[in-house]
Parts: sequence; structure tokens; C-alpha cells
Amino acid sequence: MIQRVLVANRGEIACRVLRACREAGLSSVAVYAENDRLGMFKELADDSVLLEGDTIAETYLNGAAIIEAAQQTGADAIHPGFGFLSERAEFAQAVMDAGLVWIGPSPQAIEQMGDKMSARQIMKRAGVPVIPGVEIEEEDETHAMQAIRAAAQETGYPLLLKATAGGGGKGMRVVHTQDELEQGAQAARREALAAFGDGRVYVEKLLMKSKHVEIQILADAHGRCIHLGERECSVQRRHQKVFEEAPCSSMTPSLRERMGQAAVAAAKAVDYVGAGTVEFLLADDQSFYFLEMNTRIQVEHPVTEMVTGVDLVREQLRIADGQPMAVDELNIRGHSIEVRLYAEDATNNFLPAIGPLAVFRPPVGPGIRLDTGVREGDEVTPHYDPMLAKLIVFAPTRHEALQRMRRALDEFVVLGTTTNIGFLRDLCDVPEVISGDTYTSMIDDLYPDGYKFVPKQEHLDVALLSAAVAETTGMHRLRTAAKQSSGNVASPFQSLNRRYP
Amino acid sequence: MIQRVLVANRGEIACRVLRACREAGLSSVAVYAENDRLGMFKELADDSVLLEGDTIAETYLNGAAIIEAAQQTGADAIHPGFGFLSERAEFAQAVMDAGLVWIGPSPQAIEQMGDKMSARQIMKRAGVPVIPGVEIEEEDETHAMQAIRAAAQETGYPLLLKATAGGGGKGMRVVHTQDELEQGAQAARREALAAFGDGRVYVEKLLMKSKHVEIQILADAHGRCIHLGERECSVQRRHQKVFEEAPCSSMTPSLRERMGQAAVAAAKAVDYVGAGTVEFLLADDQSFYFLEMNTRIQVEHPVTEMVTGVDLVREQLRIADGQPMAVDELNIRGHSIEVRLYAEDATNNFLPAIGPLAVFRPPVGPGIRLDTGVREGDEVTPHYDPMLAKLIVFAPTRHEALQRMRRALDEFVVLGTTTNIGFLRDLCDVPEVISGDTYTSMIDDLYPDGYKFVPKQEHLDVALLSAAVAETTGMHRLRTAAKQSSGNVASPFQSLNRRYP
Amino acid sequence: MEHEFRYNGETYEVVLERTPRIWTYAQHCAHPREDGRLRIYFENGTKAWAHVAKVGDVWWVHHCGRIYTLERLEAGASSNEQHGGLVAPMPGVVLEVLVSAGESVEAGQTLMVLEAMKMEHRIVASDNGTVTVVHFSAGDRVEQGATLLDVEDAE
Amino acid sequence: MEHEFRYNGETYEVVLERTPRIWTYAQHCAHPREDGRLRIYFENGTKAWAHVAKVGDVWWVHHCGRIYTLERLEAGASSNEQHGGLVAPMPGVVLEVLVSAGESVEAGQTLMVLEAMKMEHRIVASDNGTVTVVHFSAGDRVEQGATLLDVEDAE
Repeated sequence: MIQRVLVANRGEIACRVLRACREAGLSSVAVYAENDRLGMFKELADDSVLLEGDTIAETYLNGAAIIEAAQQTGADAIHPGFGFLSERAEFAQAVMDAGLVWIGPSPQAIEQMGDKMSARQIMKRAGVPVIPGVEIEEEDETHAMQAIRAAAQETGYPLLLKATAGGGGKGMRVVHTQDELEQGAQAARREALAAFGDGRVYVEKLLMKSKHVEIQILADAHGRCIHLGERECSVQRRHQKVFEEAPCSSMTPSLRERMGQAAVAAAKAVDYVGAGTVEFLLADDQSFYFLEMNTRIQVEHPVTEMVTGVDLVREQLRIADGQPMAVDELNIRGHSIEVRLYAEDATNNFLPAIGPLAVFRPPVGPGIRLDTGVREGDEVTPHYDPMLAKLIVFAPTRHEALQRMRRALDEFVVLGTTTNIGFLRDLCDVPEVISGDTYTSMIDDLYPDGYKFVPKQEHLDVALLSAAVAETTGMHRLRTAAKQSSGNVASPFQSLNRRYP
Repeated sequence: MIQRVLVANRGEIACRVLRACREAGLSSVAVYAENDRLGMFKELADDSVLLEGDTIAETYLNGAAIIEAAQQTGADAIHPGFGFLSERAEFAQAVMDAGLVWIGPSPQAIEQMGDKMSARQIMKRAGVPVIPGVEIEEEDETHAMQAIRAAAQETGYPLLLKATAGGGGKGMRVVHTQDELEQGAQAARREALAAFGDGRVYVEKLLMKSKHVEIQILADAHGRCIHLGERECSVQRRHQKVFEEAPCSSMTPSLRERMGQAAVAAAKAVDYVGAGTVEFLLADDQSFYFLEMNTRIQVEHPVTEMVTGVDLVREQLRIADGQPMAVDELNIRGHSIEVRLYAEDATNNFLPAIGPLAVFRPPVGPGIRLDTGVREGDEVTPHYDPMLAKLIVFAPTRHEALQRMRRALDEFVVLGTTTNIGFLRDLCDVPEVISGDTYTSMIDDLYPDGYKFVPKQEHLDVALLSAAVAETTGMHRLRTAAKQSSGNVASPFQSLNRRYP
Repeated sequence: MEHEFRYNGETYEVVLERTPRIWTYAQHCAHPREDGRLRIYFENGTKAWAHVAKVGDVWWVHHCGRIYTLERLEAGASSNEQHGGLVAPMPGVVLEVLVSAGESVEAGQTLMVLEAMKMEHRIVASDNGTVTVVHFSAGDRVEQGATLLDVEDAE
Repeated sequence: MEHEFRYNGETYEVVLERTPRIWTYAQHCAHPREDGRLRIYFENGTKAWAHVAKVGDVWWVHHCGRIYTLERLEAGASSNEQHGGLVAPMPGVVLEVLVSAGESVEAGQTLMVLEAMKMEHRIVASDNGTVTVVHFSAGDRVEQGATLLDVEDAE
């Protein structure tokens, strides 16, 4: 029986897991880097251990130190959250070798699904459809580029270059024409090498106007493997999801059943145990293709929880403990939307922003859920992913969920750090979002020259009035604003479309 | 088509309704008394009108002023919330006479259900079971007391005295033995007279260990009338609900169907249109008896929303607008519990408390909903009902909902005003609450000499340590504590078991 | 540092010990934070939080889901319990006056009935003594903090 | 009262008028509250809120779901736009330096590529001018606020 869980993560997902532990009657341990000393997640744990060092390699990616922390504090299980070590098979193995319970699937399942090529082979064997494409095994620059050119001839344009070892949009490039191939392939290889120590890429046909639809699955050690319906996460900026919903607006019961069965087949093919997600591209004609399987809890898991009533993290704890999952018949009801609140400047190619959360005042009310790891007074630093919070709404229908999301975003006040709240609010009024005709390249198509915000003169006047009154009446003395920050005022920064690990 | 809704209420229910209006794309108007000038609900409305005067008769009960406010501000509909004017038939009529939409049932339905005696007769005719009892029509003190004594002989002890015109526990007395009859009857009559201007009472057999189970109904103007399952609200202190849940732990599908059909029959008997609640006593043997019908939205409506996925306030708006309700087949899933957070001293017979909300820090996380009308820095005054907030949790099962409620209550920090949070937390550990064997007189049985809290020495030591350190290091300078309050320290007050309007 | 607090009618003396950043009392340690909280370290190695706020002379402390209201007594001051005057902690209306000046009363005896916040409340004597002044009659409206009766404690 | 703010590269002059409790500008009125908000009254009679907080010299204003960052310029001070020095708004590593001292650059030209927050960013010239000093080379780690290059504006 699991008694004490160490959560090997930080921020909102650590908070999410630590609260689930508290509710399940399990005690908990947090690990934290020095710059997270004041983190909210640390406070939600019964005990906490400092991971010494300045880089994430020394802290949140330091499997040995984390296992030692578990042993020191008497934890008997490790929950990895998402990102960091969550999909490192060797870490999962080390946890088990240390006699601890790994709250996740087997190292074998992680490994088989972690390599895009092997996953693709397994899926083909299991009868799950995959996108036509070519694997570039060559590691040497010259030979790899030759092979890429040949593969591009085969698949045609537009095409997608993906890091074989990749994930999270890193090492990914869209190539629209032959002219762009050379430069795109080099950049993809460089990023892949930097991010994963593995420069291999994969060339695949780019399906236009397709939807990103993923199926949540749960499998326990008693042989039960089920799906919990789909999430649609087509709305992405730089290949990162920003707007996610369940159910998918174009889903039908029969298609859900077919995709659900394909996902279950995928999971069974690697003897999966735990919570996982099988991602598909869904084409206009309702054909769908396996993209990858995420062998961990996902950022957007709350929308599934809202429409199914299942507590996925609680089920993870139960399944890891060897208990049967406590999920009845699938019962999907209502509609849920999640938006990811990033500290970033949407008007400057989504450049990450830093600064103090001088004011952080989330919306409240029925049907609103906020998963976050920050609070007013915290500092947004450049050390980690700039996601501040996930704002999730539930309502009986998609139309009402969107109305609720608009209200929630309008009420969400964050001052001191630039966020994408205004961008998310504009998304809620985009005709494709209203109608549900969203597709993966939609944001690029909507804003070919980048997203811009042009204030109404009236509102800018009010802002000027407010600042002038606030200055005159000394309103800044009311708040202990954190240390000076340049904000994004007249920033000379412009971000490029490349990402590093 | 309704365009602009005036909300004739205050506090959390006004916030709840105003947010629903915002989401529905309707503009809104708040009315407020001078002492609510800084109220949160006022800020959620697009416009607001001051109701002048010092008493609630001049403000929130001033129908004429409220109708005038609606006309002044261009509102075309009035939502009464609960309490105040929500069950005054003459106000509903006046609203309609002024050419405004009344968001509630017809004045006739309110009137028929408002008088316990007429409601009882209508229910009998409609085939809905009622509790054996006798109506005391005599108004004169001497004759009334004679009639009460005779009725008591007939029903036997224990018995319940209720104000004929009453509600909310006012003018209600439990009489266990003949000795207590005289004093109890006099008190009930006095309170009834003071509260409702009508001293008539009703004598009925008290069903021991029975549950309070109520059925939510919705009826639209297109002839559809449905029930949305039950809420159990047995856990009451001084006849006021404090702990409410859905579904009822002892409910079976067939009993739900029978009670649901009885509630629908009750609603149809008065041509009901809108949201309403039919309250029943449910005996051990699964027999159930009509108590009363509340012809308005209820305090505990959120638990039904959580388990059915329906937005009841949104449906009220839709139905009042003449649209068909947007509710599909009834689909009850999971479990929800609500507790009512009162500013009161549970250790002193639930004496209402006042003071500043120097700290008001609600719990957060998945499955937690807070409906409130206050925030940190507000002042709790003696002018209105002491309910500060409703804390609602949802989880897949009752067991998990109770675990989540414990976690939520432990994290809920309110400083500066005494609340019943500790009492509610203790309730979560009561064996009857854990097993679901709750009944209406449970709190009286649990705490025959009143609820007490005895701190652990260790925790009191920590509190003393904290206060001493805070004093020494000047932590009081960090917060601008509101004006001095005596709190409940060494209060010479003890409340009696009588209530006034 | 020494402090005196009253909780639930009892008086507690607290003598703090300190290291540079940590304070100790009764084997427990506390580290104050700037956000109105203290980190608590129990003797057995476990940790917890306390939230504090001062309202008037009273420290409100939240710890492990419970509230403690600790009235700070000025060092050296006599126990200033004000048994003499019974005050109204909230505004209301006097319904009944059950005693008159000169009358002896016992601890727990009801002296007055008030209506406030829509409920009836009684004012009870906290000690044996003698009523010296009754400040209000039935029907009078009283403000928060108003002294309702003066009672002289029996020695 | 007169104030000058910079928003999105433009400078705005604000002259406030006041009655005892209400301030006016551009036909809109504002009433400041103690909780960091202002009640806004539009000319057409509708109302709204603005939330404000000052961080450094910048007022952050939330109004109708949008954020405005208004840098306050000291009254009488010259437009202190610091075109001369391009600073790093966050810590990172210099990946490439594309210009050298003495080189003429045009507005919009990329001068340097930085890696920060796991992404590549370029530093672009905000005006035509001449690079006078390059403070870092490829591979150098830079701190937030560090001046990366000095550029002299073309007149």
C-alpha cells in the first residue's frame, strides 16, 4: 500500500498531484530547486527536500537525487507529473530498482512509445493507422540531408520535419515549398540535437486543416483498459496547445468509438498500465492517424475530468497502488474548455515574459476551475516553462462554455507580467473557434504577420486616465510592487521561431 | 426577449445571478442598501441603484422602489434570488403589472404554496402524501392554546409547532413532552407574529430520525415539467441547513422516481413555471411526506448543478424568457456536498458573529466551488443573514467528496470574524455523516449540551507561539486590520433558541 | 520576549526563545513570513503553517484547520477583564430586563434578553455579584459596545 | 495635474481635471479606491473598472479585459528613450553577433541572436544608426538589464 508520495515536479501539476494525495489520505513530499523555495507547491507537501544546483539537470532532471530524497523522507512512491522525468524510461526503472512504486506505466512501455519510430512500427502492427512518412536514420549531416531531400520528393509538400526523439514542438518544422527545405531541415536537426542529443528527424506528409484529437486512456493492473473519450487540442501556437476542449465539436459517437478502440489497442500493444494519451490527427474525411502516445498525465487532462466526472490523478494513485480503477461506464456530459495562461507577449511572436505578479486575481464562479502553481506576489522567472495557470470552464453546452470562458477571461486580472490573456480572449471571438472548425495551423493562418492588439481609443484613454489618477493619488503606495522590471515596454526583443530545450 | 435583468437581492446569490446574466449576454442592474455600497455584487452589475433607507423594509423588501429602479435603468426583468421578496406573490404581481418579466413562478403558484395550509390541501388533492397534523386556525391567544393542547393529544409527542405563514425555521418549536407544550406554543406564536404578522401555527407529528430530502424541479412555459433528482439536507442546526448533498446516500432509483413524480405532480397542481423545490421528510421505511414547496431558487441549488451538469440559474433566465428549457435526459453522476459558511460561534449555540474579514482565503483546486458575496477586507455586519459563503465540492463518489471537503475546510482561512468552519470540519468526521445515516435532529443529538471545541494542547501551544512571534516581529503592521472588534473573546452573549425575522 | 494572552477565559504566559531567524516555545519552532503566515516546525520534525492577523488587541491564528483568538494582555497590566460592565457585542434591541439595580446575581444568571441579528440572545452574569446600574430598558435600541449593565463582583 | 506616459512607442500627455472626489480626462471620469482599483464612469453613463499596479516606472492597467503598460515619463525630462543602449530584458546566452563596432545599421536589422527561456530571440535596431560598442561575443552569458550593444542614432 502506498503511504507517502514524492512528487518529482513543480508548479501547477505538482500542486494538482499533492492535493490529490492529501485527499487520498496519503502524505507527500515535494522536491524543489533553490529558485522555487517560495513556490506554492512546496507548501502543499507534508515535507520537502531541496535539490541543490543551478540547472534543471542538477535539480528536476536529477533522478538520483530525487530517489535519494524519497528514501530520506520515507516516501514509497514517486509521481513524475508531466515534462521533466515523466517520460524517461531509465528513471522509471531506477525508481522501481530502488524499491519504490513508480506512478506511471512500465519503463518498457515508456521506451516503446518514446521513440517515434518504434511507436510507429508497433502501431502499424496493432492495426492503428499512421501518417505516411519516411524515417531518416542517417546521422551524418550530408547523408541525412540527402535522405531528407529524397523523402520530401516522396511525401510532397507541405511536409513536416519532426525530431525522432522529440516532443513539445521542439525540433519541429513545417516546410511549405522546396525552397524552404534546406534551411528548415538544418534548423530541425540542430534543435533536435540540442534538445535531445539526437539529431535524427522524420519527414511526414502534412495534413492540411486537420484537427489534433487525442484519446485519454486508463489501464489498471487487473486487465481493464478503457478510453475516456477525446480532447480536441487543435488550437496551437508554435506547435504548443493553448486552447483545448472536450468533447471535440465534430465528434460523432461512432467515430469516438473507433478512435477510442484504436487508442485502447495502442495501449494494449505495449501492455500499458496507468493513465496515458494517444494523440491522433483527424482529417476532414474522419480518417485519423496515430501521432504519438504520451505515457503520463497531460497538461489538458482537466477537460476530460470535467466532462467525465473522473478524477484522473486519483485513478493514477489507485492504479499504481495495484487497485482496480474506480471508473464506471463512460458517461460524457456537457462541455469543457481549457486555455493555457502563459507569461508571454502574444503581440511579439509569443516571446516569454518575466516579472512580478503584482496583481493575480483569477475569475471565480460556478463552472470555473483554475489549476495554478502561482499566486499574487510571486515572481515569474526565466528558469522554467512560462505557463502560469490553466483556466478551465464547464457548461452544459459548447456555446455556454465559450460564453463562460469569455466572462472568465475578462475578469482575470494579472498585472506586472505580460500574459496571453488578451490573445486568448480574442480567440474566443474567432469565427472558427465559435463554430468549432478549428485546425492545427489555424493561428498561423489567422495571424500571418503575427497577432496584434490595437486598443480602442476610448479604452486607451481610460487606461491613461487611470494611470494618471493612480500616480497623482499615490496608489502605488498601496501595493508593495516587486523589484523593478522592464516589462515588455518598448522591448528590443523579437523572438525567432526556434526553441531550445 | 429579456435584455436587462435587475437582481433584487444581495450577497452571494446576487453574485451568482449577475454572473449568469453576464454569461447569457444580458446586461444587469443591482440594487443595494447604503450599507452594501462596497458589496461585491454591486460591482458585478452593469448598473446599480441605491435603495434609500435604514431598514430592510425600506430597501430589499421595498418592492415599489425596486420596480422603480428597474424602470429607471431600463431593466425588463427582475430576478428575486431567494429570501427577501422572492416568495411574495404581491410583489411578483406588481412586477408583472409594471410590464416587467418576473423570473419566477406565477403569483398564484407562489400564493398557493406560500400558505402551508393551502399547500397541504392542494397536495392532498394531487395525491402527494402529507404528514398527519392539525391546523390551528384560532388567532386569539386563549382559544389557540386550547386548540393546540387538543391537537397535541391527537398527534402525540414529540411534535412540531410551525408558523403557518413561516419558513426558514422561524416560529418553529420541537416539543418533546406535555410539560414543554405551553411555553413552546407561546414562543412559536410570538415569533410567528413578529416574523410574519400572523400568529397561526400548525401542530404536526414529529417523525424521528427522518431525513430531509427535497426534489429540484424545472418547468417551462411549453408544458415540460421535470425533476432533477434530490438533495439531502438533513444536517441542520436550529432548523437551518448547514450540510447538503446530492444524491441522498440512501436513495434508490425507484424511490427517486417515486419522489420525483410526486414533486412533478405537486408542481403541476399549481401550474408551476420556473425552478422550484419540493421538500419532503423521508422516513426510515422509505415513506415520504410533503413538507413545503419553495417557489424560488434555493441556497443549496449548486449540489444539483454539480451532479446533473445543469445550470439552474441559466435555465431560470431561459424559462422566464419564454424559451423551452435546455435540459436533456436526467443524468446524475458523482457526488456533491455543500456546506454553509456562517459568521457564527458554533461553540455558543451558533450565535451570529460580526467583524472584519481581515483574512479570507478560500481553498482552491479541482472539484471545489465557492459561491460567495464577500472577499478579504469586507466587514461582516449584523444587518443581514450571517451566511458568508457556500463551499461546494464534487467528486466521483461520496467517500471522495467527503475527503475533498475535509481538505477544503482545512485550507479555508478566515481571520477577524468567527465562523463555523471548525464545526463543519468536525461534522465531516461524525460517524453518521461518514456512513450517510444523517437525520434532521442529528446535531441536537450529537451535542445535547451544545457543540464544544477543545483544542489539542500542542496546537494551542503553536497558536500561542505564533501570536507571540507575530506580536514581537510586528506582523500586524503587514495587514491593515479593520476597525477594532471584540470578536468572540470572552463574550457575555449566549443566544437563545428563538429567531426573529 | 514575554507575552501574555487570554484564550477562552484562561491566561497564558509565553516566553519566546530565539535563534537568528527561528523562534521557539514549548518545543515548537516558528519562522515568520512576510505574507502573514508562519512556518511551524514541530518537535517531531513535521511542519505546518499558521496564519495570523491582529484585530484590535486580539491575534487571530489559523492552524491545522482551527482558529484561536488570543487576546493580548499588556505586560504588567492587571487582568483587565471588565467584569464590571457587560457590553453588547453587536447592535440590537433590548427585549427584556430581568434584574434591577441592587439585586444580587449568580454566575450564569440571565440578566437581560436582546434581539440582534434576527435572534434572541441573553446576557448572562459571568460571576457572582451585585447589579449596580441597568443602562437600558425593554424596547431600547443599543449600539455595538454599549455597556448594558454594571455588575460589581462579589469578593 | 499633468502626466506623460509612453505606450507602444507613442508618448501621451494627460491633463487631469478634478472635482473633490472624481477625476476627469477625455470626457471619462475615474474615482480611485483603496484596493488598487478605480471606478470608471464613461461619458455615455456606463460604468466599468480599472485595476492598476505600478512596477518600476510602469503603470499596469487592466480595463475591459485588456492590459495597458504605461511607462511614466518624468515631467520635464527629455524623451529618455535610451536608443543608445540595447539591453537584455531577461538573462540568456549570446548565440550570434551579426554586427561589429562602426557598422551602420538600419531600423529593424538584426544585431544579435540570444537564447533565453529556451528560445532564440533576436535583438533588432529600433532606429537607423551606427553601432559604437558591442559588449558581448557569442557564447557569453548575459544578465537581465545588461547593455548588449551601443548604437548611436542617425540624425
